[in-house]
Amino acid sequence: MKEPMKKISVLLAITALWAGSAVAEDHPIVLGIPVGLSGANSVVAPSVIQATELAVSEINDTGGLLNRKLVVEVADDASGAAGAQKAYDSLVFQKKVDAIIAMETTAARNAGLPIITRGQIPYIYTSFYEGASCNKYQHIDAWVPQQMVSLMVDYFMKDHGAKTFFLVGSDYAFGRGLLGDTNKYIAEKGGTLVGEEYNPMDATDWTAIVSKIRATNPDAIITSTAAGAPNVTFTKQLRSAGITANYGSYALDEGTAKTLGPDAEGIYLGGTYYTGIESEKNAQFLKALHAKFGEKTETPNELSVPQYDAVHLYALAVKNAGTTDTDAVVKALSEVTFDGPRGPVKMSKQRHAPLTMYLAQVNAQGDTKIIKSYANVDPGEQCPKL
Amino acid sequence: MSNANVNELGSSSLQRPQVRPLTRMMIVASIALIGVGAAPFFMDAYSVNVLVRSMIYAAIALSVDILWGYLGVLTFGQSAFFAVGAYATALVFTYGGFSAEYAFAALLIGIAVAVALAGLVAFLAFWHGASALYASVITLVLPIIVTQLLFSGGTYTGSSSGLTGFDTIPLSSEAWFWAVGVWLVVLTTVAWMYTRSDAGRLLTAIRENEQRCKYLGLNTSNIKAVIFLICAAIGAIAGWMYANYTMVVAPEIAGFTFGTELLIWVALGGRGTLFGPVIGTIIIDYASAHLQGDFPFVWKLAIGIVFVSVIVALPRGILPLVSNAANWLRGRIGIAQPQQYSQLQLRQASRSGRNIIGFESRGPALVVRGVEKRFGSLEVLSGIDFEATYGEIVSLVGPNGAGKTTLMTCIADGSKRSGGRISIAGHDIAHRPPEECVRLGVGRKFQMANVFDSLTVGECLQIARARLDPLSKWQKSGVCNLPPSAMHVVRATGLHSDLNVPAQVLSHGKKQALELAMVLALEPKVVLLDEPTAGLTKAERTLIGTILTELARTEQLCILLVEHDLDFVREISSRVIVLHQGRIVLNGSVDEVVNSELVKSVYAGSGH
Amino acid sequence: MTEPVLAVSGLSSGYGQATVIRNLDLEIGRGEIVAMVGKNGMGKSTLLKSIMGYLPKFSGSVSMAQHAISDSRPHQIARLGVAYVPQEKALFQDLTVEENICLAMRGSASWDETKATIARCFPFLLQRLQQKAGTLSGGEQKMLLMARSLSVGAKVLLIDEISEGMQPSIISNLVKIIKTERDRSGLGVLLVEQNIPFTRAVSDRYVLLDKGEISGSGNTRDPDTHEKIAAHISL
Amino acid sequence: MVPVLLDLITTAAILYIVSSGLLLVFGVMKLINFAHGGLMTLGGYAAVMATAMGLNPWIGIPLAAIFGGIVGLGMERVVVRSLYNRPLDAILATWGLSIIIGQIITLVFDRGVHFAEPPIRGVINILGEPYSTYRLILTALALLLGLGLTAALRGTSLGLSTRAVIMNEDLARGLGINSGLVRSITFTLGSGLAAVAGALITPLSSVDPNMGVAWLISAFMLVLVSGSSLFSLAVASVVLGGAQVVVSNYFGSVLGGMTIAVLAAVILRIRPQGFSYE
Repeated sequence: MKEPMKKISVLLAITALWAGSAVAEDHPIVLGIPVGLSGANSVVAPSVIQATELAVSEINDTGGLLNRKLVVEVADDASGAAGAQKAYDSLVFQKKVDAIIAMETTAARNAGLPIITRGQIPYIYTSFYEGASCNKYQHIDAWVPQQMVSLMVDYFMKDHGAKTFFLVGSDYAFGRGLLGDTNKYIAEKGGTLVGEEYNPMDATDWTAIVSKIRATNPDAIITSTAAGAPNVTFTKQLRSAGITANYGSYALDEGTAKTLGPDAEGIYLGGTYYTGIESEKNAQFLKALHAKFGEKTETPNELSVPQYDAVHLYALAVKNAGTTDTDAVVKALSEVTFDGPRGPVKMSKQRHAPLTMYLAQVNAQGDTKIIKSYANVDPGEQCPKL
Repeated sequence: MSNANVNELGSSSLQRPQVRPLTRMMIVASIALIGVGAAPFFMDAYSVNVLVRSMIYAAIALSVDILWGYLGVLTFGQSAFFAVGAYATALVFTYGGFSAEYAFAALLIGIAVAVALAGLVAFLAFWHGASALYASVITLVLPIIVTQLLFSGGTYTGSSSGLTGFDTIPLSSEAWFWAVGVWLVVLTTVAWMYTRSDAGRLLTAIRENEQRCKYLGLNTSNIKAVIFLICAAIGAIAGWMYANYTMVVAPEIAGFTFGTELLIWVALGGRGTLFGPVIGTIIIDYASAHLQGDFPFVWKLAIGIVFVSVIVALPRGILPLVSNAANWLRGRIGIAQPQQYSQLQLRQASRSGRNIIGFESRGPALVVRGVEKRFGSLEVLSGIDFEATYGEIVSLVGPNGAGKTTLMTCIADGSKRSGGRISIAGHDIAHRPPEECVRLGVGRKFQMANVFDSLTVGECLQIARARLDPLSKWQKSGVCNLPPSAMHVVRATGLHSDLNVPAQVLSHGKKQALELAMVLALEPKVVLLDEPTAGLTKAERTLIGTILTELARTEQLCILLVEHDLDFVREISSRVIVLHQGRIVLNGSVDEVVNSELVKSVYAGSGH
Repeated sequence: MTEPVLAVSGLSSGYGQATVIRNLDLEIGRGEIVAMVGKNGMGKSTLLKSIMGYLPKFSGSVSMAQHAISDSRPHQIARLGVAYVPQEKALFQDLTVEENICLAMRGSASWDETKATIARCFPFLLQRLQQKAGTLSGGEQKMLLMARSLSVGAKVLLIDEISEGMQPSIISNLVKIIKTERDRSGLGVLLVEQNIPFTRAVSDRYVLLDKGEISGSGNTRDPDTHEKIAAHISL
Repeated sequence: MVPVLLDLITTAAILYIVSSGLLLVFGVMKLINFAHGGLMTLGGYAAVMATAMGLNPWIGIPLAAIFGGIVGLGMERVVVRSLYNRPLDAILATWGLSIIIGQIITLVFDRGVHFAEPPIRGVINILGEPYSTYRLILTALALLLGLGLTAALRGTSLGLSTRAVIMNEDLARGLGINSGLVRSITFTLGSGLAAVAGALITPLSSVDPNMGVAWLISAFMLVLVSGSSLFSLAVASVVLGGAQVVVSNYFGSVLGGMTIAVLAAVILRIRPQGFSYE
């Protein structure tokens, strides 16, 4: 940035600050949170909202943003594309929010992005996804396949000597995208793929796929089934067939693993957040969460913690930019770093973030224990044009 | 004598029959258009956005209402056609880029694919003999398959994530609001005009009594299929608008759940009312956009409870309730309007050329050769052989279970007999369905008066004429042309003064007369009458008897009659056929039969 | 006549809006066998269906021994002791003989008593208890119908043209059985018939039905019975 | 081949268990109960509650029967009874009831997946192939259910009355059978069976508010092609369920997912009475 520009922006920032402080109480900064209060995502929605609220109250407790209060506007997206449209419409055009921070399904995100483009506000996407979603108003602080695939495959190959792999997914963009990358990576590393099967999203019967797994007897199974029912039905049917091969899941979360009971024992999970992360930041985060919500605390997870990070990242960006002006904030979002429960997060790599990745395993009690961590894993080329 | 007595038989109360409701509709449509034009200036951007989508949904709900409310086809699959239209658009724009030509092409492709798919569904669902439940089952399978196809399209269809990020017709929300709003108003108006038109009443007739329609020579399967295709096209157009407006398509719009939601909206608004589903959909969708976020589960629970209550207690939906309340209120303040039924005039038409029975129609009118009918191992008819000529009244008599009605059915529906041959006016009926047998010259009156209860007498007659005088598709013609024979029945039984009352309020005798007039309106050569005097008073019997003998004499009709009232048989028959246990035991003159010991034993049960 | 077990007064009934039975009065006394004679389509079956509660009663009333049954439903009427034998589809063809009989037994009825009745009237059925009713011959099916009706301890029997298609020998057997059972239990019977010999042999009294109205009646033992009935039902 | 054959048999057994309640209601009442899926979900939650209370997992099954029966009885009394003459409306109304059941479950529990302890785990060897014990138990249960229902219909007086109502309702009424009561009892029993099926599939399925709905269409299609006979339902389960397993195995799961619906539609087109011999 050239010097005059910098001066102008500083001036602008000061003006904004002044204007902001003048209307501090009656004109808060509004964050829009579209989330699936109904539908499939309503399972994680409470934890996402708690994480958001915790971050907001932390920011407000330290004086707010630009002397303005930060408030949250939640809208239900019914966990689907149609609902997301309504929710984004409502937030952007009716509630006139300053930014949107959301974990969404890919379909819902795709439905919402045109509205973001029309409304021209900063947008932070906080869910892991299949990668390469690029929009000039969008940042992403969650993992993409490039960060995950090698983690899981390398572990099975090196630590368990696995040579043959069987991939199982739900038939949707994330499932196919992630397993497609896995497929390629296994080939690169000299492993053998003995099967790659997809079941429709709403399918409950995995008999045929389980049968094929049994027939091919792979060293490792890697799944990218959809959250909720498909995850659970596949695992139950696989286990009831007595298959004990190494089983790694990209999509199973800590909470669901717990509801699976003994069927989940031994499953390897990959991700950026587990409650068992032993860091000071995570301990602080968990303490603050329990302090705020007490008995009603929802277990934080892979979707709620990036949401928490994103709110802080947005606050830092606004502070840095000195304004809520969209272009300035979007620019700043690529530059700020927040050191949160997952470790330091900076969305500096083509709007994506290098992240600390963890490999964990579910034990006999259904608890998830971290077995390996890899710092600063690069997201690779996601949006070379941005 | 064709138009001589137009006024004599017309209803005298109103001379300008159809203007008023039409004017009223035009006023309503104009107000709606003004409303659509003005609304965006008074609403926030969000409401405009939501309402565009609500109005698109309202258009498909309208098509569901036409199918379910009017035609009686409970469809779970309208969502599939919507998705076809939407995905056609999304795919064209995603892989071809946006241009005006492509937008137009996408619309055409969407409609073409939807119509082709609908054709396949109609072929499966509306075949001769398919039950209403089977048609519903097929429409239930449709969205399941379409959804699976979209899922299995992988990256090409975007699988579960759908497609997004394509450029579409660049219009502002307000412009879309106007475009969709105008379209919806026009569509509703056209649908309204159609359903009120003579042809539109036919849909109600099919819903109420498809069998009667078939026996009036109407190919109901084709009519249903055509309406289904049109509704599929409406769905595809709505889908095209949806994809253009929202710039995103996802498989959930194809699904069974969305298909069922459409039914819920239609049921709540009021099936068979057009306005109910349109208004209902807009209100419910708009309300859920506002309330669902605040009360996600309770809102859906409430919709479920209201839906069940409406289905159980108000099968006609909420709109009729509102309009009834309005009427009641008007009644209280003294400006009640009497219930409006269509006004209609009868005209006498001469028999169409090909149906005239003249000297060239020599030979027997009806030939039955070796006809058999078996239900499994049970033999109901066997070795039935007889002929009947023009101008003859032949009575079929015999104890219950002798097979009389079965024989009638075999003559009127070529697909029913198990063996033997039947020809009408020299044409073999082969395996033709009833509507084609009608074309050959068969007219059948059923045992229980079989008319369209919710239609007026005049409308029943118009529908009976539909095969020969195509019905107007956009208005009430107010005219029904009847051949002399049917006109004679109408006049003689006093039905002409009941033209504008619903058939269901007629006395039993008049219903029987109406059905007879409907059958005669087909200009048949062979008339099959199954107990035309059942449940009639003595005076009515005498009247029907006189009419039948006159018709046989003057029109040279061949009349085959099933009758239990043997006095009646004796009075009018030229010949009597006695059927017993599926066989003809006697075929002779009235005297021969009356004096036959065999017949006495059959009836008196002294064994044989 | 003793007190009526079944009384119909001013009854009008029919299908939908079609009135078939018009303002009909009829009483069946205890132990009385009444035959209702009329041609097809005169409303005989309609009357029985209406008494049984299958058809709506437009006006008038029906009572059983002072017990109003005008508004009762078929199963309630059956439980009060009316056994109805319809003309068609009167048996469950795919059920066994025993099952067909059991279905009609209510509450306190014991299988032993029922068996005794069957043994008395239709001994051949005892050998056929496990046979499907549909596999019986036509005459045997009629016997089964009677057995079913008689073994439930009914007070009133409504029988719709049971003689149709029956051989004379079976008919005379049937006459004997009906009369014996009537004498044993004081059963009231209303038969709908077209068969003159059967009517004359079994009934005490006959009623002529013409287009839903009673057009004549008489004591069956009157010498002109045959003539009157024959005149009524022939062409 | 052995595993595919076992899959085929056990899949048919599961489908039979899931459909039998629907068949019972359809056979007696000529009414399609679209709340069947919702009732199955209810049964699944009965198993969850049994686990939560620390009971033996088998207890969940009678618990489910009680839950389903009570809810079914209520539904029949309040809603279904007035729709006997409107079969298409009955489909819609029961679908509405299914929505209500699902939402109430969501409000009471939550939208998430719940844990129910499976009654049994592990595998046993069949012809040298390890195979899921539970699936084999389900097959035995399906056989027991089929035999039990048949015995109940044949051997009890209620069963006899029920069969009489199925065959000829008017005649049954004339013999003193309260067909209204028979319908109530049948609907209650059908609902109970739906819930039992829900509890039985918990070891293979995720327990969430939509759990049963996924099974509804398959069950519905099977019942349509079976008419009202328990035996033809068994045939239909084996043929269509078998086709599903084969198609999934050799042509992919997506095609397998629509096998039952498509085949059933085609069968009904060719032979409207389906597998029923009438």
